[in-house]
Amino acid sequence: MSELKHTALGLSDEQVLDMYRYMLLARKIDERMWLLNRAGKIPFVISCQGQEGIQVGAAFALDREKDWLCPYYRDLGMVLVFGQSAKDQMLSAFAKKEDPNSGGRQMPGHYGDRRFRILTGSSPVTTQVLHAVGIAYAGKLEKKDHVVLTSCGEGSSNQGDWHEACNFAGVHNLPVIFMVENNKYAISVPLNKQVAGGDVSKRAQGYGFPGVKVDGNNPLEVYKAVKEAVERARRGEGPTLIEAVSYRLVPHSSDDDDRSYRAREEVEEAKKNDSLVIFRNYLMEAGILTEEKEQELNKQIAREVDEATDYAEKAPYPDPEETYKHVYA
Amino acid sequence: MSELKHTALGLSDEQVLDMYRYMLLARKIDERMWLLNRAGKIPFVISCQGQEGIQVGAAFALDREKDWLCPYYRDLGMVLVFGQSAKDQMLSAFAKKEDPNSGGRQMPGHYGDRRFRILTGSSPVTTQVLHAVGIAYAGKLEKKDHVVLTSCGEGSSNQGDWHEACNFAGVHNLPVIFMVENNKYAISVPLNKQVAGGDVSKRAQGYGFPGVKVDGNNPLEVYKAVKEAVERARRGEGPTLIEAVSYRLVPHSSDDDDRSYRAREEVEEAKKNDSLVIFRNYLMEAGILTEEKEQELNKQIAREVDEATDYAEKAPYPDPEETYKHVYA
Amino acid sequence: MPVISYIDAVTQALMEEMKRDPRVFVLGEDVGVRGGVFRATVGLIEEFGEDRVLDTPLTESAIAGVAIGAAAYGMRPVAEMQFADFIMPAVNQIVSEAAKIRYRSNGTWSCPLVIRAPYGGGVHGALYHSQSVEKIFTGVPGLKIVMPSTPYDVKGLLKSAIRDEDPVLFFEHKRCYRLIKGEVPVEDYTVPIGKAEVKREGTDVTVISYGLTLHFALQAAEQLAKEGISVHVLDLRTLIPLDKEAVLEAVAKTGKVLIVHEDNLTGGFGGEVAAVIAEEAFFELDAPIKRLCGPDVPAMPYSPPLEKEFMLNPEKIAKAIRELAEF
Amino acid sequence: MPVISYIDAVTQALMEEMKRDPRVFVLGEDVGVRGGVFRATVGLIEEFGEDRVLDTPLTESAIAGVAIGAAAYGMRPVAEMQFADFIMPAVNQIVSEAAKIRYRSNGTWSCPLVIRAPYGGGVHGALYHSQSVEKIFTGVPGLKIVMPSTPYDVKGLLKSAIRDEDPVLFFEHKRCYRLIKGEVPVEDYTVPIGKAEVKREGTDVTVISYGLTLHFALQAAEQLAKEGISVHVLDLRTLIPLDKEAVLEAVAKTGKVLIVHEDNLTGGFGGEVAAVIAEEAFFELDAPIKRLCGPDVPAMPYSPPLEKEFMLNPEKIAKAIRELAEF
Ligand SMILES: Cc1ncc(C[n+]2csc(CCOP(=O)(O)OP(=O)(O)O)c2C)c(N)n1
Ligand SMILES: Cc1ncc(C[n+]2csc(CCOP(=O)(O)OP(=O)(O)O)c2C)c(N)n1
Ligand SMILES: [Mg+2]
Ligand SMILES: [Mg+2]
Repeated sequence: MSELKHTALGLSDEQVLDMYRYMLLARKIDERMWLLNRAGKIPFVISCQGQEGIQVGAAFALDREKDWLCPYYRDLGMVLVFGQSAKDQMLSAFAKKEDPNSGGRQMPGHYGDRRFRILTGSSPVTTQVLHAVGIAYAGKLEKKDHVVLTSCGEGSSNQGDWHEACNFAGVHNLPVIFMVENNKYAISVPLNKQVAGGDVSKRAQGYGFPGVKVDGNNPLEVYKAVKEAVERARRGEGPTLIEAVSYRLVPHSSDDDDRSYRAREEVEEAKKNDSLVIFRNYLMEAGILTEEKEQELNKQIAREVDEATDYAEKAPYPDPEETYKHVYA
Repeated sequence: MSELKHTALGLSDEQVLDMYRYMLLARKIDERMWLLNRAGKIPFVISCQGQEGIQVGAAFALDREKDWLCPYYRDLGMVLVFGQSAKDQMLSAFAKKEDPNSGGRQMPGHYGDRRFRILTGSSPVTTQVLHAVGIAYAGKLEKKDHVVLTSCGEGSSNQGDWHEACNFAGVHNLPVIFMVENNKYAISVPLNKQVAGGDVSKRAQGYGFPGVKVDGNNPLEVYKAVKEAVERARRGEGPTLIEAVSYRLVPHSSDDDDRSYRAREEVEEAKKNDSLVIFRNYLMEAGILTEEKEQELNKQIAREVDEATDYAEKAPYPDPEETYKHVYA
Repeated sequence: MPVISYIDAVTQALMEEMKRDPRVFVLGEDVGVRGGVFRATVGLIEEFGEDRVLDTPLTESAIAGVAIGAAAYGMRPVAEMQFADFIMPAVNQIVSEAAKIRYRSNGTWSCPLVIRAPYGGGVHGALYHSQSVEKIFTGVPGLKIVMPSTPYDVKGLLKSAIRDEDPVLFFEHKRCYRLIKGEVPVEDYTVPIGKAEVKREGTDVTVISYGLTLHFALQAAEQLAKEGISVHVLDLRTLIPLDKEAVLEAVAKTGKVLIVHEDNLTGGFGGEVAAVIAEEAFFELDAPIKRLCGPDVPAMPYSPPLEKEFMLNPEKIAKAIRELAEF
Repeated sequence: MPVISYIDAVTQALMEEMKRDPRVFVLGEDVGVRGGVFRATVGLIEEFGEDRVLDTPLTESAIAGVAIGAAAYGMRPVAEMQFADFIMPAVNQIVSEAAKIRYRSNGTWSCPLVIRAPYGGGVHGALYHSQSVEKIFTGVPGLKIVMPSTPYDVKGLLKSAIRDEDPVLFFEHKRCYRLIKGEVPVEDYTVPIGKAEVKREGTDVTVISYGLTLHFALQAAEQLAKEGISVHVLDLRTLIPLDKEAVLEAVAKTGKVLIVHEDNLTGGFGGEVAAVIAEEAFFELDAPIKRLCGPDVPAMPYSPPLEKEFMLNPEKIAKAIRELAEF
């Protein structure tokens, strides 16, 4: 975990423990969803596994009372920090009426929550990156000082909308943080067939704002980069691009089988750098996490996930007539 | 005209004189079109004025027997070098049946000519940039060694398609030259409201290939940059981005009035750096062009333009029934 | 009432709505300093400053996408596509995002956005400055589509569009901009979205149209009146939601229907109108439902004889009406 | 004849055409090493190598645009859009470029390109993995649009599409991929683009459909036969160019028409079919022309009760046929 210490970043022991709790919660919800999927109880899962360090590190650097998120489908860690619960996730996974994102209309991972300023998202990748710029521009018009963080995968950052968004935000010096979660694959397509030059972060130079590349397996490094970006944005200095590098530890989704395109050894190797392992070790070494505290945490989270699953499984579906609602105001 | 000498670039006196002739021809055709438009004889003009140095410099660096062009609407200089004639231009301006680009179906400036490997173009900007990548990819599949040059304005380079094209060509290391003709305006919108960071050429770094910025008023500098790019491409080293900086000397098109958005002084100042003026001086100083030769050249070109205008004006329109042809094979 | 042009009605509506509601702002290519390439936004930047009259980079997907983000946040963006033909790069943002935000969020988010775009031909615009693009969007639930024909309707409907809680595509026929003039009240008024209007009463043949061809139909009707044929003319004004009631009523008036639009025939909106009639007013019909539309070619060519061949005009419409009347 | 699945018919057609013509190559997201997320391109990379079975970056506009460039050059690209829903970023390239290249160049350039895309719902795909998108393109002259329902037609039509000189959108219903099986010859054959096919002969009611709902219609017809109602079922197979002759013939068979598609009703292709009938077969009709389509909501929701509500099925179709039969 390098030299970087949380205290040097102004984070208390409590805060880093809280970060770890969110990372673990995200992981455990995600793991449960796979189990539910394999048991035939939910039709689909798309995973955050491997990217929790990025998501929680980033979200902690934002102001959860006023900043905005335009996340993508893997950002479970982020939306949890911003306020969504395990129950919310399970309601969405089971497609139940009470799902706060969409009332069961969208697949899991399609976040959207007015309560927490998480803009409603869709499946076509990268569209949200422009929405983030729009929310930032609205803030400028209304003289608000919110920052907007938007994220997508490294494959998705090749979409035209990403370029147009970076350019627009650059021209108008808007408080947007472009986060690219580089997990080395876009479904089966590896980085070298996806991103010319291999460095997403370098693309920022072409828009006249800073681009940084950070170790996404280290939540503190992500926190630091996002914190700096937030401060720049809040000072009116404009956008920042952050490429956070990690690895997608599981198949693309529950419909995918990744054995056809990547070696098991590669995946096993990546697991050693799993942000959860790394951060746990750091907290252990720093004496902030102990075996005892960990057991307690695991128990607490297991209960939370159990209860959420139970609740969601029993919760009612939307009525068929709901199909016709909310087309127009 | 800096230190750069044509002989150092391997260009003969004859060749540079020929370059000048093409530049002048382009200018004169263009000027004639404005006259025809103001006289109510043709409905529309879109101009190359100010960009002849870029276009002719670039085209001379390509192999006119095998390379491909996916140009944009201002590239009159380029298509002339590749083989189109003054008559072709006038047939297009008058929307006559014989227009080789479109049989009078498209506005002038919408080039497309099988004879010279100039791909048919449209009005929505930047679409051609992806076509260029496709032609380069086809060359790879067929083991041809053609290079494809595609161009667009600096405003147009902000379109999503441009990013996707650069990325695609970068990933596959394709022989494409992305030329951006930066004439400082996109209709009324100046560079600083258009291109974040102000430097299109820097964007190449984000795709892992070279990006260079050249003085577009100096055809030799453009020639040099394109020549190098062609050599790289032919060696299999992939794409190059070239930003050639000049100035749009006239309104955006015959429908525009640029007085509402830029000062006359700025335009007058820019005229001093007109590539035609600069290159003429260079050739004069080098003793390649003389007053006498110039007179001869002017006369020759005037005749060419006159004859072309005459011919085109008298040429027949397409028959109304042509409207229904060529929808499908 | 003062008489103003179709395009002035656009400008007035924008001006008044921006004064009324500070959340309204306009964005697009050349809309600021230049006042728009057609001058629809002229005078706005002087009045409201460059932040609310925003010259964007040349990127339609961004214009739509940024506007969508701002609308979801709570603003009232009015985006301009310089030509309707250039809305295509923004289709993903419009169809996948704007149209679906309310539905996909179970009504918790909305997208009160207006996209204005000049469309249509007859202006030597050639293939890419003449197209009618409504057919790309008429099948996309979640969008409203407005296509007015008179200055009165332009102003009243644009105001309604800006005040609407959902995304509205507002298509302005560019040939009408300076050609069509009409009376427009000085006081604030709106015209409701989703309501067609009978623009001429008649008893022999019903013409259903919108935009420039609506005027051609009225001219044809005028001519035919002299020949003893009485034409009923319905202006749809809004395509989506379609005013079915008005359509069915107009059909019942004469039992003979001609649907006219400049957009090409196959897959055009006229098909939808015909289908509604064939299902819901079948027994009112005394003749086959006719459509008179642009030809099924990719777009309008530049060369004058071809453009003329492509465009409808009062004569072509009169001929079609005569045929129906004689049926 | 061997019995194969709908998706295997896709794979076979690609394999055979790539063998036949070295200019044919496929490109798209995950089409190479992974063999496509639905496995439609499985085995191709092993056979033809990664240059001819190209895993592209995640950029639909580039997939279309690069394919267009290659097609204009003289290749025969077959591009895959991973889901039809994700064709939207490529609309500009398809509508402004592919569809217009021949026309705008006065026939000197062409664009022999196929774009394949899985569409349709009933697979828990939610809003963005269930859409029918044909309506976005059916009004765009210059494109051909093919939507087969059986493995035989899939293989024969995909071959025709690849051999066609113009751009073809080839939409494959993803629910049919493994559900629908059928006999397919081993020998090379093609099915012509632009020809509908009667899939069942009948005398009381005509159903016109395509894709998955065609199968539902056949099931409904089977059921109704037991009730004494004889249903004539026409499979359009190609939407553009529409086989009008076959449509009019099918109408004449019974005088009562039900048009069925999964795409939503308003602005859907059924409107065009109804309009053609209302104009050209008016006097053959014994009843109003009925359409039974997906509801006018932005897309199909995820939650099972809502998805079920959205989807058509044999029962809903049987009910509509019964009503028409009793008319
Ligand atoms: C416009 C669009 N095209 C295709 C898809 C299908 N798709 C979903 S996720 C994905 C890969 C995304 O890769 P990346 O951006 O690297 O994000 P990751 O999933 O690796 O986090 C693809 C191709 C889509 N959702 N949207
Ligand atoms: C997609 C699209 N949007 C808008 C337009 C209208 N338009 C034509 S040229 C132009 C400005 C182009 O500026 P730039 O790219 O700098 O090229 P320049 O004309 O300056 O050479 C605009 C907005 C268009 N042709 N295509
Ligand atoms: Mg990835
Ligand atoms: Mg420019």
